[in-house]
Amino acid sequence: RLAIAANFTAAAREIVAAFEAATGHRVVASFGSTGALYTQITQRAPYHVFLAADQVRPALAEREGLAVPGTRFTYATGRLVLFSREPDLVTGEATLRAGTFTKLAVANPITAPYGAAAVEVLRALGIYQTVERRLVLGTNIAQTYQFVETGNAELGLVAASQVAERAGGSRWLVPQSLHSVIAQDAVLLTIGAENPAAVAFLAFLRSGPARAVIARHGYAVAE
Amino acid sequence: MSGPSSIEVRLTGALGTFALAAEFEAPATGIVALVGPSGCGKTTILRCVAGLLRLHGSLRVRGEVWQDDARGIFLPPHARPIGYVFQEPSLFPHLSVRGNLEFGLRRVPSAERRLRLEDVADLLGVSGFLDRDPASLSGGQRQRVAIARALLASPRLLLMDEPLASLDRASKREILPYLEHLRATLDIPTLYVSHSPDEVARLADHLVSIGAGSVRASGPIAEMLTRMDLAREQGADAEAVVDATVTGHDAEFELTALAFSGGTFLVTRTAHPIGQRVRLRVLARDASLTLEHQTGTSILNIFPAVVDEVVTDGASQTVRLDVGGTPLLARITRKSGATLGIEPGRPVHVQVKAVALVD
Amino acid sequence: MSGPSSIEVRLTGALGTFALAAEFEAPATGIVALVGPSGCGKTTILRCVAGLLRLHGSLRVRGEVWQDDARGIFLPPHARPIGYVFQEPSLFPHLSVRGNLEFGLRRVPSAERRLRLEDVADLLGVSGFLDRDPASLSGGQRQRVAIARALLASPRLLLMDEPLASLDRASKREILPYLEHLRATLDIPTLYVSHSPDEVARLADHLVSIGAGSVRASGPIAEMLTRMDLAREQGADAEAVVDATVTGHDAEFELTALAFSGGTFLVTRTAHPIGQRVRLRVLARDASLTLEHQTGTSILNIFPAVVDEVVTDGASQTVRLDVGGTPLLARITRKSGATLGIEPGRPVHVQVKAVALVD
Amino acid sequence: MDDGAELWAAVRLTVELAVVTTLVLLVIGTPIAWWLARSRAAWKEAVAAVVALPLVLPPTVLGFYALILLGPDGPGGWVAGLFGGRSLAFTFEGLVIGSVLYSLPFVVQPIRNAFESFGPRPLEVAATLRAGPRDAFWSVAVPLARPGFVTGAVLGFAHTVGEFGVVLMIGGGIPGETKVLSVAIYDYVETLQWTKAHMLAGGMLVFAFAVILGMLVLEKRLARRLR
Amino acid sequence: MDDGAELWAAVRLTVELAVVTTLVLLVIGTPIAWWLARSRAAWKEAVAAVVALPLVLPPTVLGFYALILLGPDGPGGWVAGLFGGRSLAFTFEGLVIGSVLYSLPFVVQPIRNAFESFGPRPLEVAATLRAGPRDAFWSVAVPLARPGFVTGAVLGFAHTVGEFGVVLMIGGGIPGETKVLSVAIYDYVETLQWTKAHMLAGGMLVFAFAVILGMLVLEKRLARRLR
Ligand SMILES: Nc1ncnc2c1ncn2[C@@H]1O[C@H](COP(=O)(O)OP(=O)(O)OP(=O)(O)O)[C@@H](O)[C@H]1O
Ligand SMILES: Nc1ncnc2c1ncn2[C@@H]1O[C@H](COP(=O)(O)OP(=O)(O)OP(=O)(O)O)[C@@H](O)[C@H]1O
Ligand SMILES: [Mg+2]
Ligand SMILES: [Mg+2]
Repeated sequence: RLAIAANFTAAAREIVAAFEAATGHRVVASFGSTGALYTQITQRAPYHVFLAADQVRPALAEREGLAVPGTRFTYATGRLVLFSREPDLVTGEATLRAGTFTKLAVANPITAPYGAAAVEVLRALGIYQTVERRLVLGTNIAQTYQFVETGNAELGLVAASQVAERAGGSRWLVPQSLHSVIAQDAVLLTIGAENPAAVAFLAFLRSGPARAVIARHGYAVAE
Repeated sequence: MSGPSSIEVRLTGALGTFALAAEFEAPATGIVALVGPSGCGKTTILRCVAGLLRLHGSLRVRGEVWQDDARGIFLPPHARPIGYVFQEPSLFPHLSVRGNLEFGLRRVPSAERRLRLEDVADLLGVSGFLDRDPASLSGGQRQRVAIARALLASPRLLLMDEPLASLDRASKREILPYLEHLRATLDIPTLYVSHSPDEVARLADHLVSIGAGSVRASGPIAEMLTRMDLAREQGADAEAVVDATVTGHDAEFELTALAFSGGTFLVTRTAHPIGQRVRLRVLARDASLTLEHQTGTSILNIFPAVVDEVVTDGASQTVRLDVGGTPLLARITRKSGATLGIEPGRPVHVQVKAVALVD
Repeated sequence: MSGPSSIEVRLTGALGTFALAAEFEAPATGIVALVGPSGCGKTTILRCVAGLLRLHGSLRVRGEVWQDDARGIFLPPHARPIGYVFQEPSLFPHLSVRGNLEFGLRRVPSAERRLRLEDVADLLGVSGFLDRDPASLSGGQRQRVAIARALLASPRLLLMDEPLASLDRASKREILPYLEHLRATLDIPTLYVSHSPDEVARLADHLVSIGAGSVRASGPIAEMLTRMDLAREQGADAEAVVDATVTGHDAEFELTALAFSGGTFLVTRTAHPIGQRVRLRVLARDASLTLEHQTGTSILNIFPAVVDEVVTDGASQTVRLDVGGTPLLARITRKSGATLGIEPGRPVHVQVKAVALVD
Repeated sequence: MDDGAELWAAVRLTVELAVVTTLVLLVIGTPIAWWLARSRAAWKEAVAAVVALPLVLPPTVLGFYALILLGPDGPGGWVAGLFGGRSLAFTFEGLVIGSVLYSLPFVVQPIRNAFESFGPRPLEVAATLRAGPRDAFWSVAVPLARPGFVTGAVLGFAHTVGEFGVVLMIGGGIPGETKVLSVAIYDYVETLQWTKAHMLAGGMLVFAFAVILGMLVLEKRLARRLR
Repeated sequence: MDDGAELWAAVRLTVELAVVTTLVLLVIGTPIAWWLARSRAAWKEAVAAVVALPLVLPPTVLGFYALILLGPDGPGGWVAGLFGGRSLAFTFEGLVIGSVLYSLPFVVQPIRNAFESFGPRPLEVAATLRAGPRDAFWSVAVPLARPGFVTGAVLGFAHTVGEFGVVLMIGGGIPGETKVLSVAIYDYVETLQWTKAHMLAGGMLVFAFAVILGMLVLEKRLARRLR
């Protein structure tokens, strides 16, 4: 049984399908916000593997004895994209600097790693102060994207994975140098320690085919 | 009778399986009593007149058209200047007694108000609990509040559905004269549903008799009461009304003399001035017949009369008398009829044991 | 009178500003009438007897203790074998007429059921709309359903709060005999609130007169009716009841002879067998006095009597007569009294114009 | 597990959860509503307010507390222990408990109002016709309060179908066990599969519309039939 | 912006949103409830079911549709355009619209039931006392339906305070503008600051308890006073 961060859903489904086909194990995946999943895990939710959207909670799980020490690793690294559904709006860094938009959507920096990264980008560009009042915060990166996709915000700093398969619009892939790494960690949970399928899945996640899928979905894959 | 001082009702329609086809015309100057058995459609007619129910037909009150389906006219209830005392008191539970009384009063332009809250409340004996919650009132108290509320709406037509049914005699004795007084002074025509012959005889000027959804008979009260076909149904309760004039007062015995076409009634003293016209009510069972004028009897009112018509009904007979031009009814046993030889044309004396003054 | 065949009521308490202190004892064998002005506490007493309201005191019905605060006894209403006809019909709106009638019936063990739905429905004239919705009934129809419903609960004590107030005379004429019949055959004692003297005189065996929260007088009907203090208040409505025995029938004139201690009444023929005891009701205003026995009059019932007591009240006098041991009341004018020289001890003839058979 | 099967499981689970929750809501809510309507205790309004309180918390927060309550350290875990489990969370029973807690005010308040609306008279009449309190409750109070029950059921049902914060938190969205439709739609929306989300949402709306309309119409029919 | 000030802003916003939403709910819900109670149209139950439908959608999904509705492609954007904006999303007005949509059934159904409970008689009486339809509505129907209004207000208020899916979605969590308390608690829970979350939740509960109890008690008081 897997507990998977919602932003990884699409990629996860493909990987799960591939894993089931390859090994014959049956996998049940639950998706949710990392915070909610973690809370459930603290309440002994019957999850065996935890694919988080950050590094904090897997580490915390390890520390609290909820996860098997040493099984934690980064399975994907997120990339930020400045995206607008309008074809010519985003030209690059300059779009942000020009500041001719009314609303810029970012994820909540307090709860979402993508949000924290987005704020870092704005600070790095030195425009945080000027755009702060024009930010709208999505609870998570999915909502942030919805703000942009529905046109309520002209543009937003969203996950590259979200627009990977979307044609049209205009985008600028934010250089990784502008923000700290958005690493997503996976960990084997104590409950799943004895479950061979769980162990096998984590191994599969590191394998080539899985990494290919992850990359195709717009994530950077850690070395 | 048609025209500006009449009430014309012409209604047809059905409620479920009950079919109503009522048509009558009555003067819009006094009290029109609607009588008839339970479930015959009295309330239904009042509701139509109030505009709460819409059947087919037309309604005209004092020349104003309230409904005329042929012309597509239907005045909504709130635009009809009525006062309606429902069969059940139906007070507003969210308002105090005072709030209930003021509800209609407030909605009448002050120029058109004809009664003061305090007066009406006093007369109906509800001033003692103006600030109470209607739910805490007794049945009779609620009914009196409902009557007061309808009156305070200064209606130009009163609709009263058995307004006094739940009241004790003492209350009735206070309220009836007040209603009579209102009729006389304010000229509020009233459609009055009642099961009580006393009330009807006392109050009504016009009687509409209803049976199973249609009008059986309609006419002025004196005429209706002595119509033998109707009187027979009434049996012992048949009665007649006599219009008379006050001719004198006897201070010693506290009696009042009232002259009518057939003689002079002596009744318990009243406050009427000499010369005033009044109405008397004589129940058939209060009238007895003798061949001779008898003396040494406690009965004061004895008049020569001629038998007009006799209807036999089992052991009883209802006799219509011509008392100097005024019709009276007497109810006697068939045995007495045979013994005295009562038949049309026979001169007799009628002894009236009791007589009630109306108004 | 105390004991297994009596109803003992002893209640004190207050509803808001209204204080009740009622105490009376009545036989639990016939109909006990509660009379009194509007708002005097009649309904309150019935509610206490039903257990719907708890005031302080005790209640004992036929030897069973329903409430006794001294001993901490209070029987909940559903455990009291009563039938209650409320002042307002209060039918269940979610049930059909039949559903309403069956509600109480079903809850009585079949061994204890004393009436059949069909019979009661027929007698109360409600069989025509058993499947209708109560909301579609007329006021009188609803009331009749409520009476039928209470009867079908096979009560051992009936509580009726003005059950016939909203009914026309024709309905009353059908229902009253039925209630009398039930009283006679089923022996259901009844507390009966009524504003109608007719009903009271006709039905009641015992009268409890209530005034502003306390019992003014309580006693058997004959005694209560001729008590001069009470009769005086009644004025023209005072009356007496006479117990008599059927002695014969006259086929030709369809009359029935009823002997009592002072003579023989001739009344409209009844179906009673010879020898049966019946009750007659004589209104004071239906009795007139003569010095001589008069002939040639349509009045059949004339008896020698002796004046017992005279009370003057304005222009009128109420005269109590001793008619061979039976008290009767006559209401005459003061003028007649003076003319005839009416005073205690004076022998007279009493002419009874109308007499009503009770039962 | 393939998508279609998972969806079907979600549909089944949603219907089951909504139906069971609605029934439990009525069973629990009715006595509370009755007590609130009839009691003369001065503090009963405080109880009424408390019943409404779960509404005030954001669903995930409520879900969080529910989770603690149902989890191994709370009373739920103790109860689960009796049946050999370790927690009521992540079970269908847990979902029902959470949903009931959250939708209770929607059921209690309308039924209470309905109980209060007909006043004391019908129950008095019932008592004089030999109906004891329990009998009168079933034969008079409940039928007369029917509109309140329908409203309670409609709101409770709809809210349970739509709710997902609490359900997600308590249930964990385990396909076939605790993953209901609302969670499924949520997943679709979150993963930007909007066409699927639209279709699912449309299906849910149609289904819920049918059920709710059915309840409302049935009520009016019953009202006529029973008379 | 520091934490304390932000929290205060959230508190103020929550109260404002709940109060405004409740008022708007009553203003919009009352005519709908009145129509549902009085109309004889056969299809009115369908309207009643439609009013209940937003409940069936998970809040975030509803929020998503609301975003489309309020956004530049929907009518909301058109309205916003009139005032020089591009969208009603991320504004207080938008929050109110979303909350109203979502809580409408909680207000409409109880008020409708209340309007139906007193039957036609009081309005008939009012008409015979010269009260036109509008007058009778205010002077008779509304006071008699008071319990329904209170229930609607309590449920609408509590639900708006607690709701956060829709608000989160439409509001964009802008501190001081659209970030309400429920969103703040959510943030604390997500970032594992449970003590703060507990405190905030506790505070919300106490506040809501006071408001709801106040409404309920006031209603009973009023019931007595007005008589
Ligand atoms: N809460 C209250 N506050 C003050 N007075 C009250 C309250 N409740 C009842 N009363 C009074 O108690 C008295 C008794 O009422 P009850 O219903 O018993 O009268 P009743 O004899 O049945 O009158 P009716 O013939 O009019 O039905 C009434 O005067 C009524 O106003
Ligand atoms: N929906 C319905 N289906 C069938 N009959 C109906 C319906 N509604 C009313 N009625 C009948 O219409 C008739 C007239 O009722 P209405 O209330 O006018 O009588 P009423 O003369 O006022 O009688 P009461 O003196 O008993 O008050 C009654 O017989 C009643 O049963
Ligand atoms: Mg009627
Ligand atoms: Mg009474």
